[in-house]
Amino acid sequence: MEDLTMSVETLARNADILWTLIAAILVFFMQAGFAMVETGFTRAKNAGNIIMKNTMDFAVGSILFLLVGYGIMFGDKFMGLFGTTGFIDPTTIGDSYFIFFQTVFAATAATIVSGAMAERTKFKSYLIYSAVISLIIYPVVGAWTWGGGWLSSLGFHDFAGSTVVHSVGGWSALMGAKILGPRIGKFGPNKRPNAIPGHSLTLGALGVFILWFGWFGFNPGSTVALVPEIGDIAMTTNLAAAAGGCSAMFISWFKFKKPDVGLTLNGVLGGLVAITAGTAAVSNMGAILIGLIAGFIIVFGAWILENIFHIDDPVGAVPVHLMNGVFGTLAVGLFAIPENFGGTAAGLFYGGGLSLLGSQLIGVLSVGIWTSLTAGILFLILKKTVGLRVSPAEELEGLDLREHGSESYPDFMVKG
Amino acid sequence: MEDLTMSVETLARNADILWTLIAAILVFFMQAGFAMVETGFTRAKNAGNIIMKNTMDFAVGSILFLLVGYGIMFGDKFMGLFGTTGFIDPTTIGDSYFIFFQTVFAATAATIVSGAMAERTKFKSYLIYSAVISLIIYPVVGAWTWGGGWLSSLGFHDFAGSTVVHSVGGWSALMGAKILGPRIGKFGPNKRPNAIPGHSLTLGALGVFILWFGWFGFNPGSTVALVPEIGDIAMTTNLAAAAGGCSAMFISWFKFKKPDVGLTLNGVLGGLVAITAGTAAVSNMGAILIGLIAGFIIVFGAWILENIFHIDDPVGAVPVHLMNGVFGTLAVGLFAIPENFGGTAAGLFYGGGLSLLGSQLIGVLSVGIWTSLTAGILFLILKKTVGLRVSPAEELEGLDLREHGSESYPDFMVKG
Amino acid sequence: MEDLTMSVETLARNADILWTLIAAILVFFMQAGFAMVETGFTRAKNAGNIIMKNTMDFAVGSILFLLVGYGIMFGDKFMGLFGTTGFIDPTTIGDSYFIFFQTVFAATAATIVSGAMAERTKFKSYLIYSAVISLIIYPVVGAWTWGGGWLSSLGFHDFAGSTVVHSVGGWSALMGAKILGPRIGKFGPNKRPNAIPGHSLTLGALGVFILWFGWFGFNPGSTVALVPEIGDIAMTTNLAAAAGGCSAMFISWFKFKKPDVGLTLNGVLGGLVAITAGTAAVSNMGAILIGLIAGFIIVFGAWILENIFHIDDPVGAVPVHLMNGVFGTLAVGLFAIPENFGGTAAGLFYGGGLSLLGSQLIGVLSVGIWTSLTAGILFLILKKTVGLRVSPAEELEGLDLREHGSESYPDFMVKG
Amino acid sequence: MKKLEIVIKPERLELLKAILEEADATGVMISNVMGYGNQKGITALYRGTRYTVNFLPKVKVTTITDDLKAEKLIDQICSQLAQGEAGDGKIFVTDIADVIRIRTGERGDKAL
Amino acid sequence: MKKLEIVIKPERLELLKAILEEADATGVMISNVMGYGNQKGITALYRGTRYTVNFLPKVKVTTITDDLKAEKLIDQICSQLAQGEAGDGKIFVTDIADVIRIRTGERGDKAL
Amino acid sequence: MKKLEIVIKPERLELLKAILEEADATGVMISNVMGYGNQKGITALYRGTRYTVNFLPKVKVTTITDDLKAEKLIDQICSQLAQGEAGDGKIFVTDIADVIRIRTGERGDKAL
Ligand SMILES: Nc1ncnc2c1ncn2[C@@H]1O[C@H](COP(=O)(O)OP(=O)(O)O)[C@@H](O)[C@H]1O
Ligand SMILES: Nc1ncnc2c1ncn2[C@@H]1O[C@H](COP(=O)(O)OP(=O)(O)O)[C@@H](O)[C@H]1O
Ligand SMILES: Nc1ncnc2c1ncn2[C@@H]1O[C@H](COP(=O)(O)OP(=O)(O)O)[C@@H](O)[C@H]1O
Repeated sequence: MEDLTMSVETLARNADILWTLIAAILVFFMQAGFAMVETGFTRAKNAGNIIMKNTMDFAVGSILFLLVGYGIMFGDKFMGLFGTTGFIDPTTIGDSYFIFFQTVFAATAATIVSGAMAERTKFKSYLIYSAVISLIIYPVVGAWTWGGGWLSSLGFHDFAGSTVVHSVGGWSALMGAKILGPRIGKFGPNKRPNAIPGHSLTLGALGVFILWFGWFGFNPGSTVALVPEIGDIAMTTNLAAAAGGCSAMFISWFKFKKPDVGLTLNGVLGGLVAITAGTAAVSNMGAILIGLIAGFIIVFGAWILENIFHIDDPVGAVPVHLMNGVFGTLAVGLFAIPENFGGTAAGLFYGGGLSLLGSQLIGVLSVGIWTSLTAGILFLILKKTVGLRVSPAEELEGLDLREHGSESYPDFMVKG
Repeated sequence: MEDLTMSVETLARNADILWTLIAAILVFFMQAGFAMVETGFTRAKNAGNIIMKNTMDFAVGSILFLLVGYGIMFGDKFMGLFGTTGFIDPTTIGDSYFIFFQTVFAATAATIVSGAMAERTKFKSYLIYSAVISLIIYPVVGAWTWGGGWLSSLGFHDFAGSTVVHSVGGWSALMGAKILGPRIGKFGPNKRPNAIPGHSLTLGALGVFILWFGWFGFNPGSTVALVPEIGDIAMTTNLAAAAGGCSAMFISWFKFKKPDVGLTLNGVLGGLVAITAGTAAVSNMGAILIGLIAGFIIVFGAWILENIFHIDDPVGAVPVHLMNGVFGTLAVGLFAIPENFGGTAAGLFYGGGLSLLGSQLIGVLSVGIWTSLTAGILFLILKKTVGLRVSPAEELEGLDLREHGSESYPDFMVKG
Repeated sequence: MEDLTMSVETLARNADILWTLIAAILVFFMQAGFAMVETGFTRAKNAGNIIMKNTMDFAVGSILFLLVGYGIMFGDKFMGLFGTTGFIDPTTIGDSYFIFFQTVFAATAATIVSGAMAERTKFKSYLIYSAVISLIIYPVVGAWTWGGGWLSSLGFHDFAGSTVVHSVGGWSALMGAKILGPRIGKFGPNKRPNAIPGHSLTLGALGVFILWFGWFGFNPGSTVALVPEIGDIAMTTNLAAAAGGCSAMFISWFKFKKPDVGLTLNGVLGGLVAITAGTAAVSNMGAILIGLIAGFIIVFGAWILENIFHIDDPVGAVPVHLMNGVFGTLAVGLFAIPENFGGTAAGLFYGGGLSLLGSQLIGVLSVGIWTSLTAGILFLILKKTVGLRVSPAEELEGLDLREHGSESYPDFMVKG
Repeated sequence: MKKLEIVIKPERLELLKAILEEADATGVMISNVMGYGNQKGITALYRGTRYTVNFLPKVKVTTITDDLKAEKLIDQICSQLAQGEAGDGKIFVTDIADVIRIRTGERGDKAL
Repeated sequence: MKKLEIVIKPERLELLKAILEEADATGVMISNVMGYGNQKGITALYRGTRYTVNFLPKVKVTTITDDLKAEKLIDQICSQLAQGEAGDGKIFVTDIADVIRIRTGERGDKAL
Repeated sequence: MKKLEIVIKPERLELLKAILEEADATGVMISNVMGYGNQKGITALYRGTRYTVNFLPKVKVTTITDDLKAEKLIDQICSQLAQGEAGDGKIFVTDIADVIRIRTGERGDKAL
């Protein structure tokens, strides 16, 4: 009898590990999605460079997060601010399957930036940035929240990482794109933005589908346990993505007279980012609403970024990950249903008043300040030292040839 | 002891959910496969348009199937014909994981059509079509069969959807392609077909591999429960695909003197569609035979469609999904082994006589009539109202530029 | 009580099946990865041909491994050398889920060769080769090891197949590339190698990500059971890949003054191959070290192959699969920790002396001799009979047009 | 000898090929160009930013013939390819000083 | 009539377009070429094997104009496009024997 | 000054490059064309429907040189590139009215 109990417990535990591992594998595959989206939405002459950045931030990040990041995030906390144990060999404080799961999440935060800084950033500086975000910037935010730090004690709810993962990537992307300045030719006289179309819509779309696929690990997997609610979470995830695509498409159709392919695809991603915080706490209807708003944010966010702030974000990382990361986190304060699996307080629309919304706001702000400060300082230091940007000649000829000595499509006639 | 029994039951149930959810995620990814196959096998100037159609039929379909389709399919039946409950919020009549699983199946049926109608269909009309198939056409067929309606009472066996999913998509594809007419330049004088090669065999092949991969969710996942037979089902699925590829290759080699890449890839898909109905009911040898015939159907079906019926189906959706959907369904009546997991009556070759074959035929016919009628009427209405087809000038210049104002490969020299 | 015990046992068994099947599906998807890597790293004029080879070796191999290969590998052994039962219908000696798992592994070994022999091998001869490797060459090696044959009795440890799968593919690749000779134009006067860049770095990179993704089935799935250690195995797998990418990048940067994209991507693959044997037996630190060395082997191995041996291996299959397969197998003898899941003796660095290293060496050598002999004889026979290589004219014009009558990118201007 | 450079819309290429074959043109070179003439460009959209694709894809077909055949070809093309729309295309005629067949070293008309 | 073939770096195309539009060029053909002139090629790397990309991507812009406009255009281009670096490009001038507008059959200057 | 347009098979490009470099050609433009000459096209297959790829990929190498060097080049090319097969290619020679180096505004022979 005791034996039986034990073997049932083992089985249950193994099932948790199984699901978490599968989810982690799906999240890993999002790296391929990011690589395809970012390369598809930029020019052919920089394709190899983007590929390298996406590969190397994951490779470097995987090792550094193991050695240092995981300890900062999950080690014994110093005043709820950061961990202080488990360095070098984190298996002393956590199980491998869980460390692996956390590694692929950390890598997602890191990889977001390359898109916003694409087509003009020095490879060497990008490597340094990506080391720092995996070593410190992301793990500290993780420590505050999922690591049991001060934000989690406040009741801040971010189930799968609208803030912890996506807004951290998004804030860094914003600071990077701002400090770097726009690509040559992006803004004409009077700062009128010019379109610089990406070189392969099909690869971009493939990337979006891969990300969507991986998100079914990202969100439902964040239960880190086999519970029946993974089905509900998959539903809200999918509905928000679908609604994000629909609203971005219809709004772009209305605003520009034509249904825009790029914005629609970004709308899907926006919906996914926005649902990530509340995915376990909202209803299907809530998810659809969140997705619809997310699509709206994509279209107008991208427009404002270019036309008001004159910031050049080649792949739309800021509207997708930052704006919708912030929105999604706040949306929990509006749409959360207490009896749902997420187990939060009720949101504003479900009679919970402003209290949950308040903690969400604190989370958004504190993470925003921390990330933009540290990332900003990092990029400024890089600018003064190694240099952040390639020379104009290198930029015009393409980073592939100059930074890597490689051509991505040597068999095809590629336009300048 | 009771506790233990309960926790074992919970665990077993969670394991069912886990498997079904993973299978659903794999089936979701087939959307990426369809997008790649359809874009790879059509011209570069329409790549963005195909991408949009594939993205939007899934996005729109996901929401409408939730609100209406699921209720029609699984709600309390009216005379075994269609469901009448569970609208708007189907979680009242089903679990989320199962609704999600059904959603991705519905989306598969919907997305098949875009390939057959590629390179000439108005985007707006395609959106309307895709709404209607997710709202009504597919759910009604689903109600008859998997929803427990009249066909299932007859003993009709379609394990994973050769008829329910693929032939529904296939019949709609046939009606659409017929009513739409061929692409400009497809048929020369005397209706001699011209080849209009697709713009990227590599993307097309990638799509086929993704579909094959997703099919391991489609077929084994249709157990909707964790049973040991998922292994057997994976085997028959894989063998039929492999055999389909082999036979299409050898037949094309024999017939055209060269092993044709496009037909071989379609042969794989044909094998997958054909095995889908009987995947749990046939032996490995049965699966290989079904695959071999499927490859034959691909080569000759495509030929007949073009040369006898003069129908222009750019990606071969009709031979793949319709012809092999029908064949696969009937093949159950030939190859079914009663003791297998599917739990059908025996097929003709296993001493079961013509009875199972009879019910299969009724299923094929009734679904064929329903789908081609409703889809046909829908397309005719669209033709008379919004218009089904873009103008010749738009078609010649490409749907990307005219319908979406976008270029898919702006960095490359694209031939007219 | 007995019922309960039974249902727990069933559940545990089903969970094993579930995990093994999912892992097999992931490994299946590696076929897409191979197809993309091989096509991306070769020229556009041969893209369709490479696709066909990758599709058909899997299709043909799936069927032949079922009918014959599995029996040779897992049937009752004749003197520990090869199996003699279970032909035609291996379900008599094994479960379907396990046969399927073994099938996708066999296909991996088979598919490695096409890359090394790309751009000049006759399609017909490739088909014959791929039949023979699935029928005999690979299954015999499998019989010696995983099938319980003589090598496994020696204490030879190859958890997921650095030797059994990758070096078998790698030795065949080496023999093939050697006997075939280099592509026209590969070596200039004085045998100075010329670069023949691949036609799409983005597809190549996508392939690498897909392989990395699939490897999480390949290695952790080789437990063939749901055990908690799958998490640890995923960790070592990922770390070695990451370290392989890092070291290949830094070494190429140092050696060639620029971080090379192709070598970095190959470095990732090298790390994956190298960790495969010891993935369950080494620590995280061990995995990182193995990966770092693997990256080194990639850069120098590729250089030596071209510059010293003048062998033309278009995609780097020999450094990736052969050299790192051998290294990874030997590395077990260095880094194995006895208390780990793999359950080996201790490696040299953990106080185990040279005994494990000895058995590993015997394994490497015996498999190397068997494979290079049989594959070599096979290729020589093919050369004398059907012919191994296309004519120079066919090679110059491209295998797509001449062997398949197809163009892979008809809408784009493709350079000669 | 004259060189005719015929610039047309890609979709008319098949027709032009037929004309050339019928006229027994001894050789032809086809290349893609982006053209701008009387036919206006169109506005494209990328992530909500408008840009003008003011150059439309055109096909340039070049053939070198003797002067007589050149005139006949021009007539044929004008009569068969004119649809009366902007974008029907143009023919540019240049004198050719010499032609050499590499295989044989033949020059002038014999090399055509 | 003169044919100007203007070979420049791809990134200068926008500027050249503006010059041509201002000068009221009646039509233009753009094509990609790989060029080799005073500007040296660069060394690329593939899997550790060096190779020379000694041909750099260039854009060839062809316009046919009357002789007067041709001279003006040449002046404009030289003054606005010269940066004083190797690689600024060249203009090749050829005499055009005739131009035909396919739509109408008009020939010579009228067809421009 | 003469413009040589040399049309050859892509695989012979490396050899031609060497000839041009040796002859000290001051510049070169390479572009892809689809060609049709004495060499016959081949039949391709798409999903079982045959179609003729009657245009084969060719490379067009254009170089502008003074008249003297042009003659030498033609000789060199004919002697080194002729394999005696259909498809060896052709050279088209045109007179060039003028050449301008954009960087300096130099014209004529000096601009070469
Ligand atoms: N003067 C010119 N110089 C260079 N190319 C020209 C000129 N005029 C026309 N073209 C080319 O010919 C193509 C067809 O000319 P277009 O003006 O569209 O014909 P149409 O006069 O019948 O409308 C243009 O797209 C352009 O590429
Ligand atoms: N003699 C020539 N024949 C053919 N093309 C030439 C010649 N000279 C220059 N070109 C083309 O013009 C381009 C620009 O010439 P380049 O020599 O770079 O300009 P610059 O003399 O200002 O440095 C070259 O890349 C080449 O394609
Ligand atoms: N009269 C011509 N006008 C235009 N292009 C031509 C002409 N003759 C040959 N060419 C071009 O030159 C290429 C090589 O000519 P080809 O006839 O194959 O050479 P050969 O005469 O040695 O067989 C052809 O593919 C074609 O593109």
